[in-house]
Amino acid sequence: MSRNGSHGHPTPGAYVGIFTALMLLTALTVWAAFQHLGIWNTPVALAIAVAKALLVALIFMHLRYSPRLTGIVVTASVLWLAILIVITASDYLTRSWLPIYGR
Amino acid sequence: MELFPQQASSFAPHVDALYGFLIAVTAFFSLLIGVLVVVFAIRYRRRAPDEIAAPVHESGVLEIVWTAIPLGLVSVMFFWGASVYFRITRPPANAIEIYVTGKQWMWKIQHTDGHREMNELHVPVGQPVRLTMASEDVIHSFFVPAFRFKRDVVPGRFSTAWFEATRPGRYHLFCAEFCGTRHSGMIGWVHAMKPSDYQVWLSGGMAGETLAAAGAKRFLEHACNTCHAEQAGARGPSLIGLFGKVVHLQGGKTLVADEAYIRESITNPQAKLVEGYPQIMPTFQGLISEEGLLQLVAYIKSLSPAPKAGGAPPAAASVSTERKPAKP
Amino acid sequence: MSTPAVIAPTEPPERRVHYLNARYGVKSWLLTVDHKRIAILYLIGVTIFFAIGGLFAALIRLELLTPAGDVFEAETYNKIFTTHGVMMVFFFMIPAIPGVLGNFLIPLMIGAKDVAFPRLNLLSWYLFAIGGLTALWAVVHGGVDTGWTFYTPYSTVYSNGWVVVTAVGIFIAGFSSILTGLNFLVTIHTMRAPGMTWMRMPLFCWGMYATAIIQILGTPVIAITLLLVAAERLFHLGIFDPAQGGDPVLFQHLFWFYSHPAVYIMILPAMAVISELVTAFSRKPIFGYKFIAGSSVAIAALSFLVWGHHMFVSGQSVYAGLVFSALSFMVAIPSAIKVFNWTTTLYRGSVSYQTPLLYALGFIGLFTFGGLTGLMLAALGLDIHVHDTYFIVAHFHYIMVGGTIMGYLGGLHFWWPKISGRLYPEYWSRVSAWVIFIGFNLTFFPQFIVGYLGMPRRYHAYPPEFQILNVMSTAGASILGIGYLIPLVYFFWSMRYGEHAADNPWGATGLEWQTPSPPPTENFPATPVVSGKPYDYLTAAEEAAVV
Amino acid sequence: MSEAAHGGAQGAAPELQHHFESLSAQKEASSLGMWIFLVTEVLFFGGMFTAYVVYRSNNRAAFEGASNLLDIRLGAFNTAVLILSSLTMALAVWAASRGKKNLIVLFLASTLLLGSVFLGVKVVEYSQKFEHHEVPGPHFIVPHGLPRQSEMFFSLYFCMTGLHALHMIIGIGLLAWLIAKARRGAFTVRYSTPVEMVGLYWHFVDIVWIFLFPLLYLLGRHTL
Repeated sequence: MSRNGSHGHPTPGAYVGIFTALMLLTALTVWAAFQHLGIWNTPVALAIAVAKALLVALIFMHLRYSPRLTGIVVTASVLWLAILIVITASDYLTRSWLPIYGR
Repeated sequence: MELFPQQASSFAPHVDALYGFLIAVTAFFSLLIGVLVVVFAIRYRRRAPDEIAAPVHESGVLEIVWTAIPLGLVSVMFFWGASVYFRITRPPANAIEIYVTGKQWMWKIQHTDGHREMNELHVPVGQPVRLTMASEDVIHSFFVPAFRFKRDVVPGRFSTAWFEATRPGRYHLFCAEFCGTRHSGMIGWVHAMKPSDYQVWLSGGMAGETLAAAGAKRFLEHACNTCHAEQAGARGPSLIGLFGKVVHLQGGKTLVADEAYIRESITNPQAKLVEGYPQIMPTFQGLISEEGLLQLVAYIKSLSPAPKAGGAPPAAASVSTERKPAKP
Repeated sequence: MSTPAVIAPTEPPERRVHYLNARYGVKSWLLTVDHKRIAILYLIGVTIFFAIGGLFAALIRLELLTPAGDVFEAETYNKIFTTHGVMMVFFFMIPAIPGVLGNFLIPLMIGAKDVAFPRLNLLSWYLFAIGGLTALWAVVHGGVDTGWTFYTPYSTVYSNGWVVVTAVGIFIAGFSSILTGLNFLVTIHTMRAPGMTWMRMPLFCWGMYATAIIQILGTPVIAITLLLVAAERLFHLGIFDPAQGGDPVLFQHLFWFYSHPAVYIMILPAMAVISELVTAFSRKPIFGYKFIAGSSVAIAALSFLVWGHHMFVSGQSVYAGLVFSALSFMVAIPSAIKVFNWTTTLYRGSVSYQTPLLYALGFIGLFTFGGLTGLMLAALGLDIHVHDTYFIVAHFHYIMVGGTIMGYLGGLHFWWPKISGRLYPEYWSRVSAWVIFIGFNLTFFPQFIVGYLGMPRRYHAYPPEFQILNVMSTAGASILGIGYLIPLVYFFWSMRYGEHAADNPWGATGLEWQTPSPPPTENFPATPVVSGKPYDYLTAAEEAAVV
Repeated sequence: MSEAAHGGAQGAAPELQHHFESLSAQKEASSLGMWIFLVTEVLFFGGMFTAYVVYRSNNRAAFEGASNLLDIRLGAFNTAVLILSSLTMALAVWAASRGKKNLIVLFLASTLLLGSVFLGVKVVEYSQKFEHHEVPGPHFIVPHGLPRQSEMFFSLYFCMTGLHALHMIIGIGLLAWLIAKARRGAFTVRYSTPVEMVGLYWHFVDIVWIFLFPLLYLLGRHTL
């Protein structure tokens, strides 16, 4: 990582730009929360949160300028979190499929 | 000394056949590896202190072969195991209903005709038996080794499972999930009886009021009837003929009313609201015992238009209280 | 693998400065940041916890000698098996091989001066010790009776034991495990000597790498789960309490998300040791290096997808059960690959039956058998019957005792000359290996039978027809206990009276054998440079001949 | 996490520890170690997120109703505060990489201040919950018109935000330590690893909040 030195790292101006974007997204998500979007309220809120998290990770945390290994490490964490949540939730979602036993 | 438990249920031969296959596979590979290890160790023992072995060339083919063979074998095991599992998980439509409550540290059993037992369960052979089980405290597990039957009884929900005894006799009933100090005392007997003996047993003893009747009493006790009345304009949906029927929920979803739904509607009424009815029912969580819940369920089941379950003796009740499993 | 001549001529250890005699005094040990000394600290720690866990195992077997629960009260018995499980799983099995052999060997094997974060490494040991003492405190003050699995709502609402204190102890030890894994991952990634490419790395390091992945990804989940259990007990939160709308099965999901992979935290390091032993005592490159290395990582990844096979009768969805069953069978494949490759490594080798190899061969046999019985548990229909019976107990003891402890002892014997600079008595070590093998099988094989007959686990009293098998098991346990005492005695004995070990007493390859026994604090006089394949005995012999 | 400087004997860099070949290798190790630590943190919070997903899907009405009892203005304000603190933290790292001592102290101190504001608001929110008997446990009173399962929402709310707040407190401690070091001029163009590592930690805590805010405060608002 240090081999890159601080080459290509964002300037303070870029940081302020990202900050502005994060604030706008926060405002957007609050606004969207009050709209009747049907089943889309939750996906929209989560999508905005993911976008904000990506901005923080990629720019503030310099993930974009880091070695590939760091990216793999981060991907692994997200993947394993997904395994935990998705497989556990799949048990609950499929319990009622078979009407008798799995309740 | 016995190596295998008795086979006393319709599952037992299937489970044991699978076990036999797996024992054969285990024995074969354990012996194969054991013999190879010993033979290689002796045949290629070091003969001089500074001896160096000639390298053996690696073989991709060999690696593929010993990846593929286990893969094939475990596929067979998976499908075999799953098919036995499906047999165990699907109760047939003509099962007798028996209600079980586990609590530290005893099994309480209620038959639909009102017979109650403690740590003993009498069932006829040759007749599927469906258990609806609830726990008053911690997780228990209803385990009858001779039937190869086991099911956790998790508090806060009904656990249902079934078996069919095939051989008359007296068999161990264990609690298999650690449930506290006297876990090993939470044991009893299952008596599998010839149908004729079973009828004798049923007619003897003092069966009190039927389970459905007990449920009807509780229904009044908790004043359920003030809202769930039968006339039009009642504040709550009618329960007549509810069981096994399709229910339309708010938000457009539907489900089939089963034991789990009835239980949830009593303990957590807001979870699934019936279309067209306001959110006014209070929760009865903690106000009704698990046995009481089972009685209420039995009562509501007895209100369904199909031949009644409640009052009839189990042998007759078995005919059709069971709805057909609704496919998702 | 060969290195340029970097080795100082061997002198008797008393006259040479090495890591053991570089500094003296309690402080020099308790504040050390030398990975080798920290390994010794772990050795002391895990031995103590193993002894405690073993003592409680003896009490279990004593109670089960007779069907009536006549030795201890039921509650006492429940505390005994809980303590046995907690001590053995969290304070012996999980830290043993990574803590002792991993710490000692990883920097030596990859040609580094130390692990990446030496002070963090010391912190790991302290967290392990504090966690262990916390759990012990709970035992001394009345114990905990939930079983090591802490199933809710028993643990959160009904148990009267010291659940919170024990959970906090395990929580602390969990951080020890996380930091150890983190340290090893970073060490292996960033500290390898010049020329030590991934494909030249000893298989022990591959196994530890895979283990570290599990420690990193799994342990935090058990940490938060136990924290929630503690919070629920203290503040009546109801997250897992059905009376407040919680679901006890969710606890099982979270618990097994870690605790199933934790089984591989225990067995992968042992497999890693066996890979080293088999090749060293056959004097032959390991067969299928890439496949063994790859299977370690595959096991680590797959281990996270199979936890639901602990929950086939819990009321989990039938479909989830099917998926978990299928994935559980998949873990058998990389395990089988390892066993076949080890066996083939012996083929046309130059096999020497020294004690470490005896342990390795014992491991291969017992692990094969234990692993195959694991297939029975993955088979849905069969697991319904054997779940929560002694069949399970027998199966996981074949893996953990027959696998992990055999691997640990084999590795300890193999590297003991390097660790202590002394040789242990060969005769007694062989005797103990045989005693352990025989005692082990006599203890646990009958438990398969009694389990299939239907004896549930965690039973204080049991029906009389199971007594014969239980007596056999108790008899075996006595033999096993003696088998474990013998090495304890002669390892102590050898530290003072054992023969001085040569730098490479086994004629093995690997960087750790190219530095003096015991190694200097800096490990190598100069950073070694690695060229060539691992386990290249032919080249090593040719070079030795040239010298 | 960062292995801060301790007596490297081999001449040049006092920050270089004896077992590393070079400062860059040392920094690479620190950075990788910190990221791996954050992975464990993701899964640490992940256990609670799993519980949230499961219980929310089972008790949707209760969760939405209870969520609406939280003060969205305070939540949104805190989100803004935390994002601003992330900005100042990023600027502190930038200043450290340039060796601008006064700027480092300034930015670290603003980060610390903003973190304290966040915690102060959290104290206000918690005390409101206490007053309204919305803290789960024996004193919990089911809010009017809500299902009983709303208690589960508050259980998760307190566990998740409590653990997040604990991370903030640790972060503030780390910031105080960095400020003390920075004032002594410990960070130079060549060596500013501790600032970077604490920065990674601080941003991670920010990311956790970025998810907690919609999950806890927003997901029921459209039903109002």
